[in-house]
Amino acid sequence: MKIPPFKEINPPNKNGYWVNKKNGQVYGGAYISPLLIPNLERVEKGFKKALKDKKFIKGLEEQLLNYIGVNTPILFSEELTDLAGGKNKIGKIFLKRTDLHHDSSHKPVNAFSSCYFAKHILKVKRIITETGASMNARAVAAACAKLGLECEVHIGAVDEEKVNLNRNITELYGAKIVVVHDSTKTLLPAMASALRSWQSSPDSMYVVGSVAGPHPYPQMVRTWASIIGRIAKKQFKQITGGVPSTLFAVCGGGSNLMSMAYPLLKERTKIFAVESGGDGIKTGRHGATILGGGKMGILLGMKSKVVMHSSQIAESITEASGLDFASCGPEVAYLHDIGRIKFLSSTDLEAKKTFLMCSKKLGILPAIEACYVIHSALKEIKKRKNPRENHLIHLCGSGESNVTRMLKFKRENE
Amino acid sequence: MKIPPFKEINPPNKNGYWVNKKNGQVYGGAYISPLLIPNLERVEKGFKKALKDKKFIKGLEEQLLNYIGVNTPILFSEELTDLAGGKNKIGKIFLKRTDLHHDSSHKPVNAFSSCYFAKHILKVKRIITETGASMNARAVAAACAKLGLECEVHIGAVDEEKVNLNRNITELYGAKIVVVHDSTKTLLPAMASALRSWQSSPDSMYVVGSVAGPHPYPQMVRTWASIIGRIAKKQFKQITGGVPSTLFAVCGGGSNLMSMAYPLLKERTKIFAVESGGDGIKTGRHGATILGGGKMGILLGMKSKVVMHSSQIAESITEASGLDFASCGPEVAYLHDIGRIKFLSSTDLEAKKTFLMCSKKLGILPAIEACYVIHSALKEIKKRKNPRENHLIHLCGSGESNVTRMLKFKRENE
Amino acid sequence: MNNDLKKIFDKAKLEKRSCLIGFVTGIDPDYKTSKKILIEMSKYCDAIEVGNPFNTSTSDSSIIMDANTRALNSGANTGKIFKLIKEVKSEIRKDIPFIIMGYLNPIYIYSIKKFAKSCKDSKVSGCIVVDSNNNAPEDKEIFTSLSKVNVSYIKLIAPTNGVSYIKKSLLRCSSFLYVVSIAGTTGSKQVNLKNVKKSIQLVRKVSKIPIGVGFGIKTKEDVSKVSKVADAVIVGSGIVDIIGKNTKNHNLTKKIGSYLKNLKKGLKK
Amino acid sequence: MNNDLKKIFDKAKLEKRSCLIGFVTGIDPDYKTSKKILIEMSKYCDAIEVGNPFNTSTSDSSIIMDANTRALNSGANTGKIFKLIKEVKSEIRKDIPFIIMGYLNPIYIYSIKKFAKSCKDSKVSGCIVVDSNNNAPEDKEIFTSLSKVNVSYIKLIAPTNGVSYIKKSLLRCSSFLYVVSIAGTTGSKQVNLKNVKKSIQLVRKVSKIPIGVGFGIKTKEDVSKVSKVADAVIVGSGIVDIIGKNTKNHNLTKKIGSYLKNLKKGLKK
Ligand SMILES: Cc1ncc(COP(=O)(O)O)c(C=O)c1O
Ligand SMILES: Cc1ncc(COP(=O)(O)O)c(C=O)c1O
Repeated sequence: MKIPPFKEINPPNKNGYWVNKKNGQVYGGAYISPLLIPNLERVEKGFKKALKDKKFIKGLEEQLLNYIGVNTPILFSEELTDLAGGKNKIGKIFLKRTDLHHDSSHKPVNAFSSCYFAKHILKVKRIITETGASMNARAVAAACAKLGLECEVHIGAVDEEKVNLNRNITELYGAKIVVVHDSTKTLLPAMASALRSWQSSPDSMYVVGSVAGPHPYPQMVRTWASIIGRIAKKQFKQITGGVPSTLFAVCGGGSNLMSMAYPLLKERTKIFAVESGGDGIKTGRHGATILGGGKMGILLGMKSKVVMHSSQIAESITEASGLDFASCGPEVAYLHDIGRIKFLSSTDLEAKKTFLMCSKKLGILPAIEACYVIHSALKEIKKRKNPRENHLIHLCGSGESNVTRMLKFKRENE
Repeated sequence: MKIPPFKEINPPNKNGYWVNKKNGQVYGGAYISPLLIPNLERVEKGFKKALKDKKFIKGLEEQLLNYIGVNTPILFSEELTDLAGGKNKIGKIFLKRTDLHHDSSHKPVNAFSSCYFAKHILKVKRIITETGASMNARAVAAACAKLGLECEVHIGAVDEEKVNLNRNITELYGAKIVVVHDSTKTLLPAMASALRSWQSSPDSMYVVGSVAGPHPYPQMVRTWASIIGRIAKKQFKQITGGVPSTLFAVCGGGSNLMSMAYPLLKERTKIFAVESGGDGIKTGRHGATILGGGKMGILLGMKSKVVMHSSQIAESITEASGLDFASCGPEVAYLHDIGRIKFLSSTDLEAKKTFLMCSKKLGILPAIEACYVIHSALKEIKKRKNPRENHLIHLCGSGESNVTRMLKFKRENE
Repeated sequence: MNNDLKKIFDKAKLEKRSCLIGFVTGIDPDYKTSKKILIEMSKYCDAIEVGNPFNTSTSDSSIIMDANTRALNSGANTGKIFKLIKEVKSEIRKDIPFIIMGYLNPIYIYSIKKFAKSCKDSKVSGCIVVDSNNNAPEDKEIFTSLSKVNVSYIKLIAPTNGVSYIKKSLLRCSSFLYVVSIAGTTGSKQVNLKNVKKSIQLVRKVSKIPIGVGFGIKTKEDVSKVSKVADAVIVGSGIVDIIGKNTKNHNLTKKIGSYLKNLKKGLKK
Repeated sequence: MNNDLKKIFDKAKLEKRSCLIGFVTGIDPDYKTSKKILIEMSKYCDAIEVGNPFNTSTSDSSIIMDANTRALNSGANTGKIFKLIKEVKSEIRKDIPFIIMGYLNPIYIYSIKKFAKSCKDSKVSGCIVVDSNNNAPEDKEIFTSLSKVNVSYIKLIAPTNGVSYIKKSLLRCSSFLYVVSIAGTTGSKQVNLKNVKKSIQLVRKVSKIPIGVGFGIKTKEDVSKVSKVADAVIVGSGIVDIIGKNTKNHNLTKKIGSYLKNLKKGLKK
């Protein structure tokens, strides 16, 4: 597999901002205390160096191919195509099978790349990351195990108590789990705790699990993750002769969305991001940033769309722990605001029903996160009614860690 | 990916026996009540037809590539190579990453192929299989969901009570779970129950999860499964320029072993099968058929090596539920007896330690089954001390369903 | 053909009825009780089938599997089954033939030759091996070895088997052919008379061998229906079910006796 | 430079001591108590830093995060913080400058221009924004807006920041420069004097601006050591910790008073 090389086609400016030329609105930047300035400067310098380092890129790609297994198939889904109305009505629906990655989601691609970068370019020996019971910690812990790096995962005491598959796997991979008892004992204090840890140990690197955080993280994470989309674009050309007519991806922070969308930004592909509508956006209990009334705000080192109560960051409410984030990456917000990415949403109930449908009809156990996108994609594709289109849905993870809750839901609904 | 076509290079005779020419010993056959004769004849006839049906093979391969994801990478494991003494001492160790398959083991390849065969060649609408808390039921249930077949899984009441990940996923895939309350309420009565169900419904097909059972199952299952090895052989040639010097695979029934070994039978590759030594073979509490004193016997429709107490089939004792089988496939027993496959064993404790080691050092969570082979392979490779060799280990599954037990083991041993 | 078995069919023919063959697993629930049961059965049955328990049987119903488990827990093995039959035979009428029914593995491990010799020593008249197969080398060996000691090899056929399979089976079958009445398993469902008739028609086209019918025959009515078309009616799960439900009951043998007594009423042609 | 702030440094210089600046989160644990605490603090401190709580702070220790949570649960927001300061100021000596410390988002959402106006209205003398960055457009806007109303913008620098960063920060910094004494977070570890000295040396090479040192200063001994090298000593977690442990205690303000009284003894040069 020859991997199409990375090309920067949507760079932020030198201060890490994407600028909406129509109104001057900026997205991104680095809003951090001076304590972190040197750490970020090191990462930024290293990142620029890494992109030019052919040996580094070759070594990284080799591991992504053979360790993470990034060359996953694109499956023509006859079942989804039929559900949307059939080939003759809506064209064909394809699934990018990121669920088949090592550690079962798109997350390991950025996690491994970041850790490989930390080891070979920054020459650090220790990785810090945080988690809210999601896939990122597991993926980072695996990468650290493989690369012989120490791994420190910060997790809120409340999240930690909900013993779950990914948390336990993180421990098996040898990560040191720092339980955070501050404030709400959930994701946000865990992040603060992780950043504090990074402030006091410049000999380590902080890994962000999505295209969020201070510059250069949003750019760097989507650059690492874009290998998924670069391969997918090539595969799609081989299968269909062209680029996808539409691309659908779920959006929490935006890493799985950008991994696929980035290489298609300059193509004629219509790009749809799907947010978690929780109990329904109108109820106010949701996980949708763009469609849920998110406004420009500044958090976790970046300027982006954020859902807030007055000036405080809102709690997001969603069945999918991977979408439990009241903001989205700055590049994503920018691409929405300039009209390049359209947003849709599905409710938790729709996602849960889609989970059962996929298990039963597709023989695939999608991550609950991916169920939001499948639901919205089917709805949108039905509306488009164009038999000449080829649709691509990012199946960004596998649902092993959702089994207990989903089985309960199934039994309650039968 | 062009898949190397299947060629029959070790056929059984027309009655389904492999014959040891040195002493006339036969392996295989079909030892079943006349009630099943027509069912088996249908399968046998269909199997011959399927192999010649180019459209069938093409359709099957497409699904195996894109749904099961059979084109998994081969990873050069620097970590294992170093553990065995380093490149300059022992050559290189590679891992075939079958753990990256859909549903996380080699099992889905046979499971899907068998169900695809049942649907398109036998034209049946219903699949019957049995399980002892292992991967096979999950894989069969997935295939049935995808192919729109009914699926009936027989499971002993004792096994069913141990609620576990794979059992729950099987239910999510929509399989009908038949709980068997007969006799010991474990795997064997579940098998009897499944076979009875097949006897009374000739409109269904029985799927066997390993290279065992009455003719033509052992031949058919290894034929379907061999696509793994055919691809691996081609990949290995691309990577190293030749065939593996050694091949290591774990052996319960023998399906993951044969999947890799079959295409190499006529090559100069040394083939090693690894059995579960349980508490130690000498203790009598083990899961080893060949090394554990198995003798020729007749069970579950086949003649093969079996561990017995007088004439009753012994209970096998092993940490790995996938190796919990007191026999092995007839072709495997034959290949051992003619000297083509050498056998090794690891104890449960060695396997469990290997699980922790792989998690911590390789960033890989192997199925506990695969830990037996990794342990024995390292030992054997160290002994061989040949820097010109390229070793291939079949990493036949991922360990998500082992996490709870292994984390307990880790915590107790720290 | 084994003489004892021939005689029961001859006798029944004269009496214008079919034979009653009773089946139980040997040494179920234990050696002593099993002996009593077999002695009781001998009062009503023309022949007795004794199951040699196997823990990995693939064609047995729950009822029989549980019986196998009870027997094995009481220490049953092939040698003891022979001992049991020998002892029972010494205490009952000489002319009641005993048939051993079981799976191949216990015989194969015991050794087929030794098995034939034990049959002779214990005066076993016939032998049924559920999972033997006409194409298996062991099948031929069993047939040859039993023939040498004048023990009948009795073959099973199913309603789903065609003529060629039946013909092949008949080549190694003596005394009678065992027609499985349902496409299910012992004890699992009701007797399917349509299937039975179809099978018997097929057999009759190629052979005059007596035909026994078993699987799913439990009531007097079942017996009566089957007696009209077959030479022997084989009742197993019905009896074993009584054992399973009365392992600790003093009246166990009596219950079996009265059950069989009632069944006998249905044997008339 | 804000005049009130200038005065305290001038006065301290004359008295051959450094200034004491006390920090608490505003409206912690509630509005009324917070007001009492601030009034009590005004008796001992040369200036008072009031934290504007933010629920997604990234640079705060557990102690401050808990204070933020308490304040938010008591209904704290930017407007109320201004109201609190205004009220407190009306009840204490006019010349004690107040500084608002916080994160950018609350200011950004409140609107930077309105924030500057509120500072003026409430007679706030200075402002610290932990996560503002010299390159951010908002940083420039804050500086400009505050300058217009004669409110000082106070910049943080860390021991790990180099000269070029310090120079850039000084361009937008007035009244004093805040040197973070440890490469950790507020309250988390002990003051690191070596780091502080290194930072001060760097600053002194390019500027004569007064230097305040904070983070990790808790005891009289800490105050004493830092006073030798800095123009102001900033104490936060030490006070907030007392609040956290005594939210229901009637003597809370007294405890804070005697804590500060003791610290004051360490201010001598
Ligand atoms: C499977 C899966 N999909 C999606 C997400 C959301 O992250 P992002 O929006 O960055 O892709 C997560 C986060 O954990 C995830 O695990
Ligand atoms: C991962 C894995 N490996 C190995 C086995 C053993 O089966 P076989 O010996 O047929 O490969 C199993 C059976 O469930 C399995 O799940």
